[in-house]
Amino acid sequence: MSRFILRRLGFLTLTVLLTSLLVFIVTQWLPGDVCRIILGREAGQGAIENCRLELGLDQSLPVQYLTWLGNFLTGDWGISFSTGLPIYPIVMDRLRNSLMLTLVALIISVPLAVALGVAAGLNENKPIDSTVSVGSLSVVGLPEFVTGLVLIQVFSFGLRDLGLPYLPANSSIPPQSTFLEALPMLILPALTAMLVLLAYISRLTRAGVLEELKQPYVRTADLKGLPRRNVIVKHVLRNALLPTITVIAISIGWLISGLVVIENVFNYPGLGRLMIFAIDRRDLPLLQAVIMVTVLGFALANLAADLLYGWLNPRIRLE
Amino acid sequence: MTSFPETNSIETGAAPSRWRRLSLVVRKLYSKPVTAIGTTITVIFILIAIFGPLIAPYGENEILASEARQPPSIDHWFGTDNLGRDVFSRVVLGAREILVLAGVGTILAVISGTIFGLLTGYRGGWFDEITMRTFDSLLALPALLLALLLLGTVGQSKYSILIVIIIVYTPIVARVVRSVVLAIKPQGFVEAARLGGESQSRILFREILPSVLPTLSVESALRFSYAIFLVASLGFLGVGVQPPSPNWGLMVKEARVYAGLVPWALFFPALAISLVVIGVNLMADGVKRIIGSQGQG
Amino acid sequence: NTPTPTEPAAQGRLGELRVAIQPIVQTDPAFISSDPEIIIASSIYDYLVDVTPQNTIAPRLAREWTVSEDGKTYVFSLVNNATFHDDTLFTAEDVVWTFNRLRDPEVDSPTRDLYSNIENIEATDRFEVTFTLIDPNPFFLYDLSDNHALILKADTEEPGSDFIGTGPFKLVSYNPEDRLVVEANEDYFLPDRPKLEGVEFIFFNDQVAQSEALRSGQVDLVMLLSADLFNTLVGEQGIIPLEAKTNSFDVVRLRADRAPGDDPRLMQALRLATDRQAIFDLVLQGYGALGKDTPIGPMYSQYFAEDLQPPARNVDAARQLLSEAGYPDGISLELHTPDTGNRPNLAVVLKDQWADAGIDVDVIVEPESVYYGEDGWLEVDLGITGWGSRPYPQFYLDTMLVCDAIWNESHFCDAEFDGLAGVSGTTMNEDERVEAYRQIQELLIERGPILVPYFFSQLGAINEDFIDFQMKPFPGRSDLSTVRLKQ
Amino acid sequence: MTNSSVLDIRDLTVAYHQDGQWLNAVHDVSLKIHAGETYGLVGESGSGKTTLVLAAMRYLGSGGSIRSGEIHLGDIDLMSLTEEELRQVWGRKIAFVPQNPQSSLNPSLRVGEQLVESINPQGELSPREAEKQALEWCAKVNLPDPERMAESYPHQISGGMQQRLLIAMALSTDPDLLILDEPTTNLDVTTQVVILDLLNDLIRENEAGVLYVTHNLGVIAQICDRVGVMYASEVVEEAPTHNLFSQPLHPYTQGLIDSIPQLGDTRESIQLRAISGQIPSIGKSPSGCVFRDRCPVAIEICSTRPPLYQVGESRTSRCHRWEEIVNSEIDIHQPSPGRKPTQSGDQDGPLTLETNDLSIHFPIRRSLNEVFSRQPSKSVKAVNQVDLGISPASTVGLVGESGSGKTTLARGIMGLEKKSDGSIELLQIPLPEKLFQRDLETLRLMQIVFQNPHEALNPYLPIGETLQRPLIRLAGLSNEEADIKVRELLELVRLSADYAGRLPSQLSGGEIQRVALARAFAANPELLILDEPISSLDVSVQAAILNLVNELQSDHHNSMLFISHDLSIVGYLADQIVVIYLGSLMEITGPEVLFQPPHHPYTEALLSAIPQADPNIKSSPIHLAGEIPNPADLPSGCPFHTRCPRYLGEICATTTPPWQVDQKTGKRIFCHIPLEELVANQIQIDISSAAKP
Ligand SMILES: Nc1ncnc2c1ncn2[C@@H]1O[C@H](COP(=O)(O)OP(=O)(O)OP(=O)(O)O)[C@@H](O)[C@H]1O
Ligand SMILES: Nc1ncnc2c1ncn2[C@@H]1O[C@H](COP(=O)(O)OP(=O)(O)OP(=O)(O)O)[C@@H](O)[C@H]1O
Ligand SMILES: [Mg+2]
Ligand SMILES: [Mg+2]
Repeated sequence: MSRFILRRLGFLTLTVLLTSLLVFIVTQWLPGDVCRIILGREAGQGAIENCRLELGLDQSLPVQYLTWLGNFLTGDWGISFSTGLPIYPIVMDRLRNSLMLTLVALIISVPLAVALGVAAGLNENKPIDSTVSVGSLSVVGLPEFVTGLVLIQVFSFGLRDLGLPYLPANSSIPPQSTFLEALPMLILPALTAMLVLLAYISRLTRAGVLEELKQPYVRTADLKGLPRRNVIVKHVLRNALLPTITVIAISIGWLISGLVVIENVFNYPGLGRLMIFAIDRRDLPLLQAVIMVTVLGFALANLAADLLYGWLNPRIRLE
Repeated sequence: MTSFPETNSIETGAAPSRWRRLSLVVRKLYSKPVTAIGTTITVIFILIAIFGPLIAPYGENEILASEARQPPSIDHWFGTDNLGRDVFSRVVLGAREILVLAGVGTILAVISGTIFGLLTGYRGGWFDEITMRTFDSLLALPALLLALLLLGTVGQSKYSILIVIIIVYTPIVARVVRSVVLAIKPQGFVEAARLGGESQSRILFREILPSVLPTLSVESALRFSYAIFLVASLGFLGVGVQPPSPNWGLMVKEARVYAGLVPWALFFPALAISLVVIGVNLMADGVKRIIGSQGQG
Repeated sequence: NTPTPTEPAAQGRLGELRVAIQPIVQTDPAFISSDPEIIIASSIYDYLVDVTPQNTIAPRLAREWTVSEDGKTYVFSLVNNATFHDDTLFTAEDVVWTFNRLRDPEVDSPTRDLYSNIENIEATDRFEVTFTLIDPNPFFLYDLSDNHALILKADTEEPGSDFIGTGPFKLVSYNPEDRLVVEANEDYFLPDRPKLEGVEFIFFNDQVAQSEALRSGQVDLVMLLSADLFNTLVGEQGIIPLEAKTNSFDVVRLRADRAPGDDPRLMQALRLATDRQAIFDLVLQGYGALGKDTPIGPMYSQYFAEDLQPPARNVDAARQLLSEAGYPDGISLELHTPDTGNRPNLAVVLKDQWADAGIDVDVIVEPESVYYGEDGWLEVDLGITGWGSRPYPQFYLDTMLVCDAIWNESHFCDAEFDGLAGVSGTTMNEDERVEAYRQIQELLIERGPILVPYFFSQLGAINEDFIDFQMKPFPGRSDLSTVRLKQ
Repeated sequence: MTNSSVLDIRDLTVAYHQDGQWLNAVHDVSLKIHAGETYGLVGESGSGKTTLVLAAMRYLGSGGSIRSGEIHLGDIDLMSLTEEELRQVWGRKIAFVPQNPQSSLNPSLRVGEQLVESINPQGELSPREAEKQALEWCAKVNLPDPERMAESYPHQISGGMQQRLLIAMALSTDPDLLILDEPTTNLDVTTQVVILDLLNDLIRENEAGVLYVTHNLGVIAQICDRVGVMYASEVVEEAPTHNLFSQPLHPYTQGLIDSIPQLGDTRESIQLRAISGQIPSIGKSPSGCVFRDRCPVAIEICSTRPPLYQVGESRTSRCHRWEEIVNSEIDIHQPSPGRKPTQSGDQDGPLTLETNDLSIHFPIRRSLNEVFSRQPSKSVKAVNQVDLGISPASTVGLVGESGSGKTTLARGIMGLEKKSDGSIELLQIPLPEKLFQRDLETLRLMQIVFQNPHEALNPYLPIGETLQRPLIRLAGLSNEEADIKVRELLELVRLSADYAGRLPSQLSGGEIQRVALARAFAANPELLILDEPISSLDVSVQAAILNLVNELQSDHHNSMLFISHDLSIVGYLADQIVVIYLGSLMEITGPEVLFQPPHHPYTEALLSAIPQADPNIKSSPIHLAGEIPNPADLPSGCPFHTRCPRYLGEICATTTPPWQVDQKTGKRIFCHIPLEELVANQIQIDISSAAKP
């Protein structure tokens, strides 16, 4: 087990390093110059040169990369080029926001998705199954910007126009807001993210249940004379939900950073939006930091998924 | 010799012809209403993509200055937008771009992913390790962000979107293919081919590839629907497409601004995106079922 | 009942104004350029002199001033009760330091050129500053009110992140790309101001999200709205739409120094193929004024030549000109435009209109940061550029159209034009200037390299709970210290 | 209704819904089992055995349905019960032991918990009491260390243990009826004897009726009182075990008995008679007698459906001609294959294949911890110092239990596995180690047929192309020549030319294996390795393949390495038998002296464990203690010493045994025990071959 974790951590480090290198190279090709962007189109060439000097952009690329990497690894995430502020607190703040959104999305979607998936799986080809299947297939295909717009129209302006209590259309939560303060503003973006997740997880759960129902051990359990409920809960679900757990853990990675569109539609200050900001501003150290956090989060979520899977699934443990 | 037991086969006759197989697939697609609906939607959109210019009453950027912001009517089925362009025509004409971009992108990504997957899965070793780690790092970035980053670097054009789709989806396809290859590689027929002195390319493309195809076709259908999604999302974020392109995502982005007054300009392109993605999804699901049942049979 | 300066105005302060704006990049006043950057900076810092919405000069940190006979010496007496946010007193030294920095070649701020005419800046008293010019400059006070000319404390080390000004508001927190919060400066030197407890600038990448936030009551003020978005807010309950007529315009320009633009007939053809009224209706939806292919708009009522008209749309004539210029089968061009404002819409409408005349353009929209950042806007043949409102028109001529202008994007070089612009820019005689501007307008309509289809209004909207907000033509210069909560 | 019957099935018809129609998988079957009786149900794969027993419990998977008939369990009319009531019957009155132990246990529940569940399905007992009973049951089925066992997950214990657990689960409910569906099919013979013994004891104790399903006639002969023979969804014959074997009254039963070689049969002594054709898939049975197509004595009347003829007190048969059979008026044996393979060719001369000290070890990766603590790297020692020689045109049979290294050895020879030590010579030329280093000519000289027919052929290539490739690549033929040769090859393996256009999925398992054989022969190799080519095939098909192999070899004079876990098959086919255990060879012997002592103690155990399809031979199998050791931790000295019933002492555990050669039989035995001592203590194995016609 420890070997497994070590090995995975090794790969994880490798992946993260590769990603940082990749991003570094790609950003070198990005047109637009960070100093020009910082100083505006009216600034003179001299100011631009000063700025480049100050940011260390005059050094050779490998030096720039290694300097950054060295600093990053020693915990010095540096100063954001475009804002001149220390990167670490900015990124951590956004990470916190992203995690809050993730949490809400998961809390709403996972139980519901699992319940729907199980219900559909246990009633294969019955109306409830078809409804869940078609419903989830339809939702999974809807771009977030469409669902987001619809949800805003319905739950924000729709309810408001009816004179009912309504949800905020906008989710720009103040910095350092506590979870409870942020909660009302988290609901709509979480709901948008959730729809996709819901569909995905419920389909997976359904497939898992169907797959396990076919397994001979279910027959063994049935023929022991166990009550049907026991068979389902203790035997079928235990195994059927294993892949679901993995997917949930992985989707945490996705939720943390993949919500660019949702964050834009709702103006939610998450990591995804920060990353776009950094790309737009050619703010390399900020971009790198955000990407490192994202990739690490993603990789750790994956690792956690695997560990959880291994923990819940005794068959894995031997390896 | 004659006394040797004669064998009679389970089924007689040669393998069914391509056309019969195709018609069989079509029939199976239409055997379940949901899949039938999905397939129909997809086919309709493909037809629209092909014959769009014949269907659309106006040009994609034909501005009728005096008829801006009109609600749906006989003349303008989906109304007109803020610049006086016929929304119906734009939606119809937009089908081609989005389907071609997503389709060609998917095909190219599937091809390159397949080649990578076959090679890494079959050869293993360092080549596999390095390629897969690189792909891992690509996959660790959310697809949309990767797309944005790449679009920034390769420039904002349709062709960049193709490149982005290829780069974003190649690792995913490669992984899927690789896992199938890994499962097939130890099977007797692959080893028999090796023992038969077959060349590597023949083993990869003639022996292994066919077994990958079913999984690949499901994956391709799925990728296609995600590619549509991606192209639309990029359009919505306003990257990779240039106005006045009737990219549905771009139309949604533009119409969102004045949706309060001209909701139809937002509604119809959004509906088109949703419909085509749902259609392709439902069909992909059907393809998966058909191939799944063949696998068992 | 004018309150004395010493009277604490605290009890009158009420409420927090939440302003939705685009994210900012630059916080050093010497380099700020966008409206959001400027409105934030001008809330924290103060100008020496300010411009009113009517384009007149108003005192700020300078209480009053005198100009010498020869127009070369300006003496400003400063307020004596202004303090910086760190409680140090504001003095003439701060002004000297600030303006020296703004013209320091080391710093190379955009204002360096603007202030190159200053010979000397001197603190002639603790609260008096004297500027000496090399040549007389009729617009010098306007120059001093330049966006960048916010007074910093002398010897500020980190102008980008110290946020120590004399302005009506003090920085509370800055979260890049998320929000910037300021609170009332209790010791502001202007009596009874600010009237708010604080302002929260919330950054939005997305315009629609801004207006939705306004509609759902999550922000109070939105500026820089597009006409489309503005229209959806008109009539919305509890929201007051704001329109400010300005001299902001989008310019479509063709490089005149190389083919195909070196043949002026091509530019003429483009003009003839353009239906300005249709553009005005579709793109601006009436919020603004028709343009006449010159940067001098109706806002400058004293200079604007109302009777001059560019030729009306004539597609046949355009075709004719094209074919004379050697393009009998039409011509294909790339039309570059940044992705902001009405520019993409303008490009799209132009594409349609010009197509009638056989001019086929490919619209290429680039993110503003890239378009301006890579200097593409100075390079491309055919491009659209947005120009903000300025209090006087000379600025446009000097920076955009004279032969050696730093942003001569059309690479236009016309001796006659340069002569006229030289006159209008230096003469102290107003009539002479009016005449020069008139000739300039005639010249540009006849053979200029630019097409100015419209001047656009600045549009915004505010929650009806807040009153006394006056949006300026350059919206970033709007003064938030006057805004108060309705009781 | 006789009240002594525990199960009484009458006129049961069960069907599956397929492609819109109901297809009978069980047709009109009646059977009755009395308390204390063991009833055997035998038949080929697909004949409907599992369907029948599941239906007997009213537990049918999706798509299955009981169309008509009655099922009585003692006094209970099963057909009238609701699902809730059925659950009261399951696990109390009926218990079921499934075929595949691995997948029949929940992989993520500890086995103890699963056992507790069946002891206490509705939670009547206190958890503590249930646990106590569970441990008792573990002990009853001879599971070592019950406490530890109960804590294990299914994958952590061997297949034999899993099966014992399932049996414990079934018996712990004290059922009236115990149903076992092929409980030993996937186990090794040595494990099988343990399980069968256990069953025998427990059944006797419990007085339950037993329904035992298998396709292994040997097992039936050893443990059943009465037998039903199932074919194509019908029970075609039913008889007391003894009668069935002495005189089958249905040609199908006779075919089954004739299809498999018995211990002691050799290819010189007997020819196998395969049943022609193959079992129809459901819904495709011919009208009338379902066996008509394959029957050697079918006549006109057979196109009408035969009733279930009552033959005397206790026998029934569904053959119209049963009376003629009883009176021996007709011969119901399948026709004998036309040609008796002649052992020809020159078996002398240089060896075709020779391995010296061949070892194949799979390294196990060490954990970082182990690397730091300097633990030596370990490996799975799959094959150890094997010296093997195959003479020209002769067949060497390699037998061993699952995991003994047979496949690894074969793959090592073919170059598919890297050897760790030793040498391999083909025609006295050392073989390059890696596959890609071998030239086409070398590749041509050796071919292999894999165990699993479904993996052996590319499912997406037409048979013709599969056969063409080695002809083009290895034999260097042109496309046209290859086409012609493909037809010849198909003919050679008795397939018609139109098979060239088919895909493997359109072939039955037996046909696929023929194609695989044809491919192996295509380039006419010197050495052919057959890795358990028949073990996954039905008995009736096995015989045909074995005959074909024999015939091809005698025509082509190839050398052959035939791998199997079944001594009777190897004994039948080979010129020399090699017994392997834990990667080491134990004994090398000729088939004719296989039964003569001395035996290696392991061979002795293997021989005794084979259930013989003759109820007259009461075998006394030797039980091997414990489990096969982990090949990563090979026992020192003699690898077999940990389980050896004739363990000598110290020396076995410390010293590698010598190869002893018995002068009389020519056997070579890898053992410390002096041969004389072995001869003295070992008794001749009772074989039935003499009794056969
Ligand atoms: N769920 C099902 N749906 C459709 N057909 C089925 C189903 N289960 C079994 N069959 C078919 O019914 C026939 C009898 O199957 P069954 O499993 O009872 O045979 P069996 O004698 O137990 O075979 P084996 O020895 O392989 O276990 C086969 O042809 C099989 O393909
Ligand atoms: N690639 C491998 N890596 C590690 N161990 C292996 C590998 N292949 C086989 N083994 C181990 O080597 C031993 C011998 O396996 P092998 O497959 O040769 O046995 P076998 O006699 O063919 O068994 P069976 O009758 O089940 O086919 C087993 O313990 C197996 O687990
Ligand atoms: Mg069965
Ligand atoms: Mg094997």
